[in-house]
Amino acid sequence: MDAAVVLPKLLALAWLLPLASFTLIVFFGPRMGHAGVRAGQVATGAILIGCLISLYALFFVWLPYSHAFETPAEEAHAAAAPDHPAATGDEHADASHGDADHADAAHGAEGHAAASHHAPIIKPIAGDWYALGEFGSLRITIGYYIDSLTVLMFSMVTFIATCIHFYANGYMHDELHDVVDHEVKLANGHHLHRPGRFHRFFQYLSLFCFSMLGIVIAGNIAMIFVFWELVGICSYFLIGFYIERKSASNAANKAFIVNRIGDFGMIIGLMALFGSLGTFAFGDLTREVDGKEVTEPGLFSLVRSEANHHHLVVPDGMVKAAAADEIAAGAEPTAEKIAEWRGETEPKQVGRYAYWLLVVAGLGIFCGCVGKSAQFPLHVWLPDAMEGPTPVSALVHSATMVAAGVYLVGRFFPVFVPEVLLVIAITGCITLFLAATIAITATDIKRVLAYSTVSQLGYMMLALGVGGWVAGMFHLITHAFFKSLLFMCSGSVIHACHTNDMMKMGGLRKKMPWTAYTMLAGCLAIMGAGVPFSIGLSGHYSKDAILAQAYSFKDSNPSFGFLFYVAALGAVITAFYMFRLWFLTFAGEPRDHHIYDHAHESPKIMYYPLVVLAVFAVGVGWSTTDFSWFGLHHLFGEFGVRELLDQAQPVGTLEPTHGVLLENLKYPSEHDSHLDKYHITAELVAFGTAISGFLLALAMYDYRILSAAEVRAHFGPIYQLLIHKWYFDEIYNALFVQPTLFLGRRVAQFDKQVIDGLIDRLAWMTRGVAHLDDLIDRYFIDGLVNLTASCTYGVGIWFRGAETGKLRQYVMFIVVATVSLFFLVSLILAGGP
Amino acid sequence: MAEFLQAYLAPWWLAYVVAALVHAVLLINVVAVGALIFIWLERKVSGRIQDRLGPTRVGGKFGWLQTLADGLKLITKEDLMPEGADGMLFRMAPYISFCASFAGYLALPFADNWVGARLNTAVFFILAVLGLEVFGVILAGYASASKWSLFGAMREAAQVVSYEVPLGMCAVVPVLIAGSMDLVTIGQMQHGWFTNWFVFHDPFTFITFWVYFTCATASVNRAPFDLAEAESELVAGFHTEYSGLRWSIFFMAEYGSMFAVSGLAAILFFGGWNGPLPITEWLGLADTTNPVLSYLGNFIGMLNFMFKCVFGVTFMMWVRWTLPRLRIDQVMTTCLKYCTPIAAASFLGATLWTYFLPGGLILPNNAYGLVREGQLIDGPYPPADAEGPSKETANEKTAGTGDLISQVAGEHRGRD
Amino acid sequence: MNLLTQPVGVSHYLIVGAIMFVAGVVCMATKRNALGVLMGIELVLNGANVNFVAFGSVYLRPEVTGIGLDGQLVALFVIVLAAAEAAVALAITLNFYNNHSTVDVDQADELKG
Amino acid sequence: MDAINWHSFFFLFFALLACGFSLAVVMTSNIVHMAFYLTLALGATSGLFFLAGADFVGAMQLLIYVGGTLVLLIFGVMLTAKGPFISMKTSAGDLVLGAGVGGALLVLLLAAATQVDAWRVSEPSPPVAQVTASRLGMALLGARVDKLDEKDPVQARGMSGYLLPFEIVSVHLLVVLIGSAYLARPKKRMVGGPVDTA
Repeated sequence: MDAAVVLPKLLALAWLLPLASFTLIVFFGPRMGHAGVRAGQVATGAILIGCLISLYALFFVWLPYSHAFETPAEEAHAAAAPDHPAATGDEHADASHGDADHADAAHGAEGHAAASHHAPIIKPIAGDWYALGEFGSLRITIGYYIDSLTVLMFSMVTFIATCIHFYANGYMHDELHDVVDHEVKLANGHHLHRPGRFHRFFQYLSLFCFSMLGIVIAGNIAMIFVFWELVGICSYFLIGFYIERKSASNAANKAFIVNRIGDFGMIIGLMALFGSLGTFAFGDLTREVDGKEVTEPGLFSLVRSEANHHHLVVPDGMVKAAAADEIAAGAEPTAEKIAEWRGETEPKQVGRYAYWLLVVAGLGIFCGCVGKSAQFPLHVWLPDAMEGPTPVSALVHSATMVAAGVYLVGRFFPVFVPEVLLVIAITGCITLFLAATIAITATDIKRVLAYSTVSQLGYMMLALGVGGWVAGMFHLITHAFFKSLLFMCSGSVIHACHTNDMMKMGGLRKKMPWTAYTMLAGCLAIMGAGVPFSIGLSGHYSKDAILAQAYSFKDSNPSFGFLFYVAALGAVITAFYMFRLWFLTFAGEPRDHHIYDHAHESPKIMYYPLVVLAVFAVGVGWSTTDFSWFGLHHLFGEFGVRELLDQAQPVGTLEPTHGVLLENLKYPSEHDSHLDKYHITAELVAFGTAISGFLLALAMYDYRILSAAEVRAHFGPIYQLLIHKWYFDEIYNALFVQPTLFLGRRVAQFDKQVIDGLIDRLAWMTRGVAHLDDLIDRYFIDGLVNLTASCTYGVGIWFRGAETGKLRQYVMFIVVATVSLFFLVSLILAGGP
Repeated sequence: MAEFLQAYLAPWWLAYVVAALVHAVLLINVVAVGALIFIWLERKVSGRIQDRLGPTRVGGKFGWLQTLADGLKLITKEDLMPEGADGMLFRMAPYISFCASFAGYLALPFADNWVGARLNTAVFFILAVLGLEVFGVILAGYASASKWSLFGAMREAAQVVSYEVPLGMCAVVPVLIAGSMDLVTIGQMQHGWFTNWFVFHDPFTFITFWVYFTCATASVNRAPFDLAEAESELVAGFHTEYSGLRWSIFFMAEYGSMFAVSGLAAILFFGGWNGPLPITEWLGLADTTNPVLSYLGNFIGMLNFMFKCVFGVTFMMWVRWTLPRLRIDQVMTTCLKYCTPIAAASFLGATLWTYFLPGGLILPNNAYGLVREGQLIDGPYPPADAEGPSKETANEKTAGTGDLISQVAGEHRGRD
Repeated sequence: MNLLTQPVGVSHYLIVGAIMFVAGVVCMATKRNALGVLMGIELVLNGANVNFVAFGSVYLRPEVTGIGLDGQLVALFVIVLAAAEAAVALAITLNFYNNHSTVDVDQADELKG
Repeated sequence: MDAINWHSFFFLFFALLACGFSLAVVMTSNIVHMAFYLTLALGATSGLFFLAGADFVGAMQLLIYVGGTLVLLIFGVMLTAKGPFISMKTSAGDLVLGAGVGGALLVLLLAAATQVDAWRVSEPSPPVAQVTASRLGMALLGARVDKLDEKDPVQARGMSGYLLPFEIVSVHLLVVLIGSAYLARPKKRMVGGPVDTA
């Protein structure tokens, strides 16, 4: 089976199944069983089948040498095989472009030995399913761009979504009958009483899964944008699921509006790319035009063209866009001229502009990711979004939707110039620190996890920003598993206690052991627990990779060393607040006996998914190389999530680069971080930070050697700062919300007084005219009509006498009429010629 | 027969009249003597079922003259008529009932071609005529000027009209298999071993038979469907006000109808005059060229047929003395909710079965296999009626629909 | 003309049909009982049926000029539809009887002009 | 003496029965007697059908018309047969008017029936016994087996049978069944006394 044929079909199927489920539930939801209980099963079934298909698709890329993404011409260029001794650095060229005429093996002399032992970076499968329209050079299509990252994300999203669907079937069972919402008080003092919305929940979940998968599989930026917005609207629906609650509807609005800000930047970025490069597609598309096969280069090939050995070079289109003045003045944009323009990187020269254009595009796209992934300064919506039901938090706000931002940064990684990457790294760094500190003081169990999410997303951004593409993506995958696990565990706790406040819990371990120990696994995973240099939980590997990457970046750019230190500090805080959460919830003595007495383990349909996810949270980071002492890699080759991500590493991004605007900015190759000098340090640091955070939490919240209250009192101002979330909401309120409201009121006043007055005057005049019209209508036209009617009436009265209503008389009429008719006819016939 | 008589009787039309009279007398004897025997039989059967002996004295052994004695008693009774009665209708009613019941025998063959009048649409005719019996009952009920009688008559009317639907549907199934409504043809088709009987043709006919029998019981107004004369509720139902001879004529009509529907069942489902084994053939009596032999064969066939009818009537008696009477709503439910759908489904099933497996359940079944092919039956059966109008007619009669379909199909092919 | 010895023709049947038809019409025109009117209708339909069958009979007219089977088919349809008509008419009558406690058609003149 | 034509004989017999009872229906004012006479008239008509060679139609007449429709009618008569409705007298004026109009119609129809010479005497085609039932059945299913040898293509095109009317009638029957059940369903009692019938 040719993967290039099979994979698009498989993934399309998995992608469209949730849409089908959504459509079904939209139309038939309320009629599906009692109160729509079958809707849950339909949605779950759809996503389960999608998951199975995705996992099956994963097998096409699972085996590192399956040649899944290689074109058929690949055999001719077997030189690119990873065991090839001549590590001359042309692997990428060969492996990714099978075009024999063009393959220029002589080029690309500078290679890097580090890459040689890795799986080949192989060409993604790109193409179109369906063209929506063609407007000149603009083709809007539903296309795909599939590499191992896509398949991996598909598997991850569908798998977690499946677990969450099962879990939600149990969690949302309250919605199966009429609900009394105790958090909503109506004007008459009663609590809100409303019908259950079970089916609607699953309808949104299905649509959400469809949208998320759409982002993952999207083959062009138009599609990305469409599904990006779909994800946004789904998140709006789901956060505002309890729409009657003021807090929930506010949170939904907040999430939506904050995302809008990010998306505005994103549109700028996408348009900058499209406007200058003239294509939406990511990958190279081959299609038939007038009987000839034409290959149109996609975005990534334009930015990192083969001719430039996949280095990031400002593409021709951007140079032409930057040189608009020169072209308008009559300069012919020939190839030599463009090369000349591109070279001029002095201030106020064309090349400089062109480079800036690339920076703007990158920053714009990143802006969207900032919104969606809740990075500083747009992180404020995510904690509020915890108003949605917990399965939503688990799916939307931990594992998938916020991951979309990170995924997009990963997808556009080839387009980002070093300066943009630096911005990304710094943003990530700030975010991870801010969020982690806020998480220390939060007492709402879901908010702790929400801030933890923001913080971990910061880690991913940091990793990507310091050039660690694989590290960032790896953390994305592992984090998805343990964070959805943590959220679902917290949901289970909330389900049992009917409160979010950790201060009212405690000692629940005895009441709900399954939840407690699966959550412990999740905490250990996010902390990065493990034995250095041997084995650990999934977070151990991904976090180590990030720290190592940051450390190697620090080595190249000492002035940005703070990135590494903040990340390490963040690791301490992470471990601290996670175990604070766990100890407060599950350990110690119960603090609220009423709640404790009523607590109970969740039903099986809720904790079975927890166990499944716990297993993955522990093991998803493993690869066969981690068990080399066991010889597994001989048996199965080298594979694991990391190896799969290695396959998908964008072409050319492994080269060390440096900034153009900031000339001191140096980016090492990602493989450098595997060097022992960075790797060992990072691993030790990670272990040390995790342990210290854990011990601190142990001391404060389990053994109570340190009193939390004392610490709080001691650091009063800082505590205030943290408990108010660094005053972000207040600042935004003062800076943006209040001025907007003020402006709005002024405009309303203007509308009411000036415009309404004008309209009133007009209406008065119209009324006068209408009055006149009315007189004519009444006396002249009505008179005519009445005359006709009275004539008709008179005739009718006259004829009425014939209708006696007597059945027998009618029979007589008929007979007499028949006889006389015959008689007349025969007379005429007899008298006629 | 008329032709035979013509040779001896001077005015030729007298021959026809005499022949008709002979036929009529023969048939009326079946009804009248049959009623005598059946009333005696019913008494004996009910006695045995209720663990007593029944009549034992009159006429020596078994009390076999009991009915005759009863009849004599009835004749001598006073003929009463209520004051408010509608005289004409009151007098007409028993005769209408009896005529309807009796007219059915006109088309009922007692053996191969031993039939009063061989009709193309005999099945239909018998059902139609038997359905008319209800008129007598209704008119009797009305004319008696009695509430009980009227109630009984209303029940009868509702019941009979309803039960004619499934009854007709069941009767159509054998007609469909035979491709003819001529009872003689239908009987001839079941010639041979008992496996050729239509009741064993396929599972659906088997079901159909039971539905037919239930509906027939209901349509001749026998227990457990005898709502019209429910003595525990309506005194005696429609014949409350009748006495003497008129009353006995109603009874004759009832037993006549029982015999007629049993006979119809016997021909439609149980091979009519054909025994379970082709004994007449083995004895060489099936040879129609020899009048004496064929007469003997037909006589044996008639005995066969009579036995089946008597068995059917006895079966109805058995049912009567076993099952309690239904309520009127239960009667209607049985008809409309059970019998009709089952009959419809069986009809459909039998249609499909006949379409896919024309030979029936037990293959090979040469008899109608040949008919299906549209060929003239000249193997096992000589042309059915040697004295019929013409050979062509016989051909056409037995050919059935299959032949016509193939004709039409051929025509269409030709046109294309 | 001796009816007993001469063969009958279509006309004879038509006369019977005409008499039945007219009897039906008169019945409809004179009976006050709704069911009587209904019976008149049945008679009218039957009179028509006699005509159809007579025209279609091969015993009366040569097959070439006769209408053959069509006569019988139309008669069949008439019979079946008459049954349907009777059912509906009876339902209407019973309804009328339920609402007005009478079957006198002269009283059903609420729609008079 | 000429030989008796049996066909004519029986025709006369049934015709007299049919006409006589039809007239009896008109004459009598007792509704139950009317129903009874109607039964006999229709039964005699079925005899006419048998005589005319239409076996199947005759049997249909007996089964459906006499056995079904009339039973239904009588049923209706019984349901509504309260004292005053059994004999409803028609006013003499109406009777005279009806007789006059009916007489006129009769004269017209008789004139029409007897004026065509070709109809007066029978020219029977050579005796061909027919299985009318299967021919009718085929015609209802859309195949006219009696006209297979029609030479004239224009005529042959018209011989397409009666499948469509058959289907329409089937559907019609179903509709009637449902409709009459609906019409005659038991009514809910009106609140506030009986309906004003005045």
